[in-house]
Amino acid sequence: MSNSIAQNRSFGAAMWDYLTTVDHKKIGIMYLVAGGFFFLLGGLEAMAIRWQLIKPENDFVSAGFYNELITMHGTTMIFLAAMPLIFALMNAVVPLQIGARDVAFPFLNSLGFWLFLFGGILLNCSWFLGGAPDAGWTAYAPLSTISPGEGVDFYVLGLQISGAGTLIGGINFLVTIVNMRAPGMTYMRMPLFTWTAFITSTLILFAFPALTVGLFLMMFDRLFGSGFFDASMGGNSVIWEHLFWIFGHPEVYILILPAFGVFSDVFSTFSKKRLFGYTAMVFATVLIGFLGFMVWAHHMFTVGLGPAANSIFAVATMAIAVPTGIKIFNWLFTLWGGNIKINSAMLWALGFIPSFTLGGMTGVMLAAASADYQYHDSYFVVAHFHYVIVGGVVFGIFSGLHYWWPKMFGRILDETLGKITFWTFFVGFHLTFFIQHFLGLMGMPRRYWVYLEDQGLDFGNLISTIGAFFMAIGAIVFLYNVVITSIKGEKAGADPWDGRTLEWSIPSPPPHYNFTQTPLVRGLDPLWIEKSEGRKGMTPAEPLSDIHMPNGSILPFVMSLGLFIAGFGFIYQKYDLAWLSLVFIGMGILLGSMLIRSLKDDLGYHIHKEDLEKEARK
Amino acid sequence: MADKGTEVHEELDYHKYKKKEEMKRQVITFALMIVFTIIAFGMVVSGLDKLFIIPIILVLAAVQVGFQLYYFMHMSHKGHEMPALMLYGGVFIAFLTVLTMLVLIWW
Amino acid sequence: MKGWMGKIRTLSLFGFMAIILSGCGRENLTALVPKGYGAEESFKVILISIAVMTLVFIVVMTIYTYVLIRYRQKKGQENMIPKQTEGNKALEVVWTVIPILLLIIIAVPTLTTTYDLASTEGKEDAINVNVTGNQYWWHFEYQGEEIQTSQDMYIPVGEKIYLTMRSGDVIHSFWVPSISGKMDVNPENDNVMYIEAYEEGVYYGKCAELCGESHSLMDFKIVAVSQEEYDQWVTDMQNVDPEATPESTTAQEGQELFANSCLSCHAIGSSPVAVGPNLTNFGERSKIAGVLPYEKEELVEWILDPESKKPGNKMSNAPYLNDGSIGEEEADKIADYLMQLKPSEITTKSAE
Amino acid sequence: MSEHDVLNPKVMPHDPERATLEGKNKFLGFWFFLGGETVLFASLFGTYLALRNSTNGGMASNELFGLELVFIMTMFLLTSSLTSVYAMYHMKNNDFKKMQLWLGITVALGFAFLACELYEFYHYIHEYEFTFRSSAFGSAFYTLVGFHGGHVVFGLMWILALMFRNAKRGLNLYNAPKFYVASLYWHFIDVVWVFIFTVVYLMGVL
Ligand code: HEA
Ligand code: HEA
Ligand code: HEC
Ligand code: CUA
Ligand SMILES: [Cu+2]
Repeated sequence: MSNSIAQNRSFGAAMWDYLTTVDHKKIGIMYLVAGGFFFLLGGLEAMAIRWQLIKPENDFVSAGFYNELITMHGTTMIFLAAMPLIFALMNAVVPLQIGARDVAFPFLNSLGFWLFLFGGILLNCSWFLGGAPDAGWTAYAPLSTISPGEGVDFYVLGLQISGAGTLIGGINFLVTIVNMRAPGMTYMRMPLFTWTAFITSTLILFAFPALTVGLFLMMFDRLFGSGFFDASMGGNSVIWEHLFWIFGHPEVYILILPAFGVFSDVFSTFSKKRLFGYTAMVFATVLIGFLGFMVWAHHMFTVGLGPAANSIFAVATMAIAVPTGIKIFNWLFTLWGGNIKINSAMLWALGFIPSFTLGGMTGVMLAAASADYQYHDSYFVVAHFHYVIVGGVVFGIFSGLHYWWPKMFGRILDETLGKITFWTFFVGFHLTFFIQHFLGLMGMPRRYWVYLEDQGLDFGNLISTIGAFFMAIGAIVFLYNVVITSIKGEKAGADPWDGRTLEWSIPSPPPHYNFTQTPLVRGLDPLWIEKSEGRKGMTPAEPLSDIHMPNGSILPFVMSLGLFIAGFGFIYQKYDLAWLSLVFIGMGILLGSMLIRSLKDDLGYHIHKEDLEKEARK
Repeated sequence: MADKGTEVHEELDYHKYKKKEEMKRQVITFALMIVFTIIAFGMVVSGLDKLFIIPIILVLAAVQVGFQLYYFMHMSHKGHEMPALMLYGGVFIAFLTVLTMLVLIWW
Repeated sequence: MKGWMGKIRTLSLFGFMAIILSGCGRENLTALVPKGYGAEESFKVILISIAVMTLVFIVVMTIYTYVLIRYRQKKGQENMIPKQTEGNKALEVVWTVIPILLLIIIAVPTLTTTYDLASTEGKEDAINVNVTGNQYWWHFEYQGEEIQTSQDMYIPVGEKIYLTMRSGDVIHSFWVPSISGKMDVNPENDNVMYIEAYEEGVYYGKCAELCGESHSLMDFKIVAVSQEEYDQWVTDMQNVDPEATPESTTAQEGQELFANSCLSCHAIGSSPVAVGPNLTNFGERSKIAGVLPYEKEELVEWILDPESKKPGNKMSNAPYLNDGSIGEEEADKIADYLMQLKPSEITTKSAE
Repeated sequence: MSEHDVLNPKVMPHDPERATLEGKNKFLGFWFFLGGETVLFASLFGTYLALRNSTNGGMASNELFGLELVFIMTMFLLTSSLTSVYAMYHMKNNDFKKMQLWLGITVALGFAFLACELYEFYHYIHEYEFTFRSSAFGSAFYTLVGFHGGHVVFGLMWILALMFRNAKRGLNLYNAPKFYVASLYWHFIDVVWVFIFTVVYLMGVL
């Protein structure tokens, strides 16, 4: 388990190590790899979408396949790429930023990862088993409930499983941040990234249960003959829309808030200034989270809820512009008067400001209910959300990766390649999505497999497709950068950026117990404080003593596998009840593992003081 | 902790006493909950007007839940600030959800 | 590289603006050139919000560009430590209050138009049409007029027409960008909206809610004609003789074939929503099945293989497609029959 | 705190469930989980309320529900809440035997509740042919009440597993949080039931 054993190990041992690890840093890396893979997959789907739309009435893909593509693109990007990549950063960084040796629930942390991964794999199995889900990532009933085949069943079960993983991950971060902070790390001294992780986890806690219920109802409708969304049985499809968006809107803030946190840390580090208006930033984050729960019906302005509901939700939605604006201006004033160093991490952050502001502005335009009657379900909306998601979340992830790559892997990503990535992606991004605002207003609804000739939509779509390929080039350069860096990248010291927060006070990559001695935090930007007072690193809050560490376990993997198996059983029992045996086997594995977990004491182990001293001397 | 044995012991006695006190309150709470339940069922059986009964039984339910949370689940005790925050967060969203489903589904 | 991004941004913005202004899309489709009440009201709000947003964007970009030029690290100053400012109360207030005011500017017209567009005042006295969305075609029933049509909806110019909409299967959304914003068509609730066209014309309507494979092909038309022409149309449609014998013999044969193979799903003459569109005035359609050019060859191809034209459409289940009873020849005759179904003088041409 | 102290504490602190960091984490994490569960059940309640009149021509709630059984079930569950409070009381006093006893009673009451519920469902299905598939109302009813029932089943299994696992070795700082958290779960089940009997049954017969 300890580092010395880990050094010269075979491939099998390394695999086993990752399968059983409960170390948040390794889990972070696994999230990164898995999320990165799904990002490429989702990107590939996006490329197929754009290729189909390059000219009017194109027949690159069939209508049914196109619907599968958009559904899987949206679902994959949101649930299997963006969220896991954010979890990757949170896992890699949050415990370090609060001076913790580990997360609160290492076992559950690992379980969360495996559930996400197996859920994602289950969902993608649909490609090979008769067709992917095809009712849009929003899966509106009754289209989704009557969709033939098993595609939507895979959607329901895949998301259910990976959603459970996300919920578990969220609770883990909440408790970690509440309970595991180092001495002196008060709430109002936490780095903004940790704050946003905290609020995001809260949103996860309250938003995902609505999705869980929605997915259960849909599963019952599709697989067990209930009638929640079936008008002919007295059901009502609007219920699904509400449940989905009660989850779905907070979900978009779940995605963006950690990106905001990344930018806050990056801006202040590379301007060599403390974050301007820290308190206001925290307050704005909380407010966005809170308001985020009261606006979901802005996705439903055209559903027919009536003018009163539309008005209330329109105003509530617009209100979110205020705290977001507070953030934008505080970032600008963090830069103001700073000593701004522009490298790759900073480029992504700087590119974010105009891009996201544009996306937010179209967001406010969408919030005007009577104008949304025109925008809704048109390419204007597609443009809006790619501006905020790509220009906000994806830029944030790239920024965070460039920023924390040295901490995670001990090597610095190549700057030149980093800049090439940024510029191709940035230009491609605006080319692709800016014009879509106009396409939408010119009468192009979204989720259109083809648009007709002679409707004035050809040129815009062509531009859009060209832009998408620039993004692909950017993504490929980034991949190349990762490979090159891991082969012969520059080795990083503990603090390559002249950082301000605790993660930069320990070696890169950190030892598996993170902090040899828990640091004593004396204010905001603790490392900066120590450095500006002439000290090299943090003052420890405790004498060197034994460190308690959790044991690894294969159970999270096994439990997730169990659910994965049961998922197939649930889906195929609609054809033949014999498949129910898979449900029993899968659930048996799950419950059996849970039983083992609760019956077997798991008290962890200790790293002895002497070993720590030995390591320190090395 | 171990070397402070006697101190802990006294403290323990004090806490035992406090817990006894608390237990008494728990039983009273329980009795009240039973009474509330009986009132709720009784009112429904009595056949009074719907619009009169429904608010009352809902309030009774809410109070009962308060009892559960504050007495049985000790939410008033120290160290429950975060739990209370998160629970009320959940209650708030729960409220919005139920309200929505009541007024924004059929038209 | 200073401020490049800003420049590129503004440049591309203007570039795109130029392209767009040269044509805001097809004029009977685009929402940018409103030709009806709903579209106009929405467009007003769109313009107000664009104005406010442009202002916000300029402010943000100005500060941004200034900061990047002014405070970019200079050579030899790598280790300069700037002043660590905590924040600024006055500024905080400014950028909280001003956005609130700006939002109020957007919110007020938003709320008034939202209520206005939802109003049902005068609905009883107006023309009421029941709209049914089906995978992947539209049905229109003129209340109290005994007129039912599909695909093309005729309306008089300058009148509010109230639509009561419901879906026969999954959710659709009724959208005629240049006349009015959209409204969903749900299977369990009736949604009401009104449309009013200012000018005569054939306006393109689209289904805006994913409803299956041919969602992108679920087009319809709003044919706005003058009041007199509309009245004429109503009279003509009310006097249709569904059994009228066509003039040419091929068409007569076609009529017979049609009765055998097609009437199970299609109707001629006013009849409630069925499996397939009502074909009473098929001879006056602007498109076949909403999207195909109105040509005989297309129609024959459609009859012989609807699936290839509109994937997943319900006509692909037609029994005749499997029993081989309709070949090219028969289809040709049916086409002749269908294309002469012109009960009214008033056609899509009248709208131009 | 060393392993030895955790498993064989020399003195039980007065809040054994929160004496170790692991215990504190568990305690907090579980409360948070309950916050999420609140939203979960709210979504189910909301769905039920939206669909309770959608009987599709089948049985309606006031033709269906009887109050006697529900009253008895309520009493079982309320009482089990009190007995689990007793169990925690004895846990805090470090009296393992009594704790096990009261937990045992809790479990027994839980099973009684469950038996009634199963009988009720059986009754509806066989007497009235009112099933999950009868109507949207049927789907919503069985889903809401069934989810609660599922929680009861899980809670029972959980408490039983803890009781058996620790029967021999008694209370320590490692398992005290587990017992405590399980009892919280049990209370939460009761909280949900209070709303079920009020909203589903009492309002249903009105
Ligand atoms: C990361 C994701 C993300 C983020 C952050 C946002 C942010 C916002 N979104 Fe967006 N949205 C999505 C992701 C996101 N959205 C997605 C995925 C969809 C489509 C889902 C689907 O249908 O598939 C969607 C759809 C969507 C709709 C529904 C459109 C429709 O379907 O008809 C609406 C409507 O109100 C909306 C509004 C907003 C608003 C007001 C914000 C605000 O938070 C923006 C706030 C930011 C700013 C305003 C800019 C900065 C502020 C200033 C510089 C201050 C000054 C500003 C003013 C005075 C205005 N969004
Ligand atoms: C996190 C969210 C996210 C992200 C990052 C993206 C990224 C992109 N999306 Fe996104 N998109 C959604 C979320 C997202 N999307 C959602 C939710 C929908 C709605 C779905 C629905 O309607 O239900 C949608 C819908 C959507 C549409 C509308 C489809 C329609 O309505 O018909 C389009 C069309 O242009 C599009 C394009 C793109 C493009 C070009 C990118 C690009 O930014 C992608 C960039 C990435 C790459 C370019 C990677 C490329 C890599 C390679 C090519 C190498 C491949 C190699 C290997 C696999 C080894 N998306
Ligand atoms: C199984 C039912 C069914 C049968 C039988 C059927 N149709 Fe159709 N038809 C449809 C449906 C459904 C549509 C709408 C397709 C769409 O646009 O999605 C349609 C559309 C059409 C259209 C285009 C309508 C328009 O308004 O533009 C024509 C023309 C047509 N059918 C002709 C025929 C002919 C001719 C036959 C017999 C040879 C026939 N149909 C038999 C179901 C049927
Ligand atoms: Cu009908 Cu899309
Ligand atoms: Cu939203």
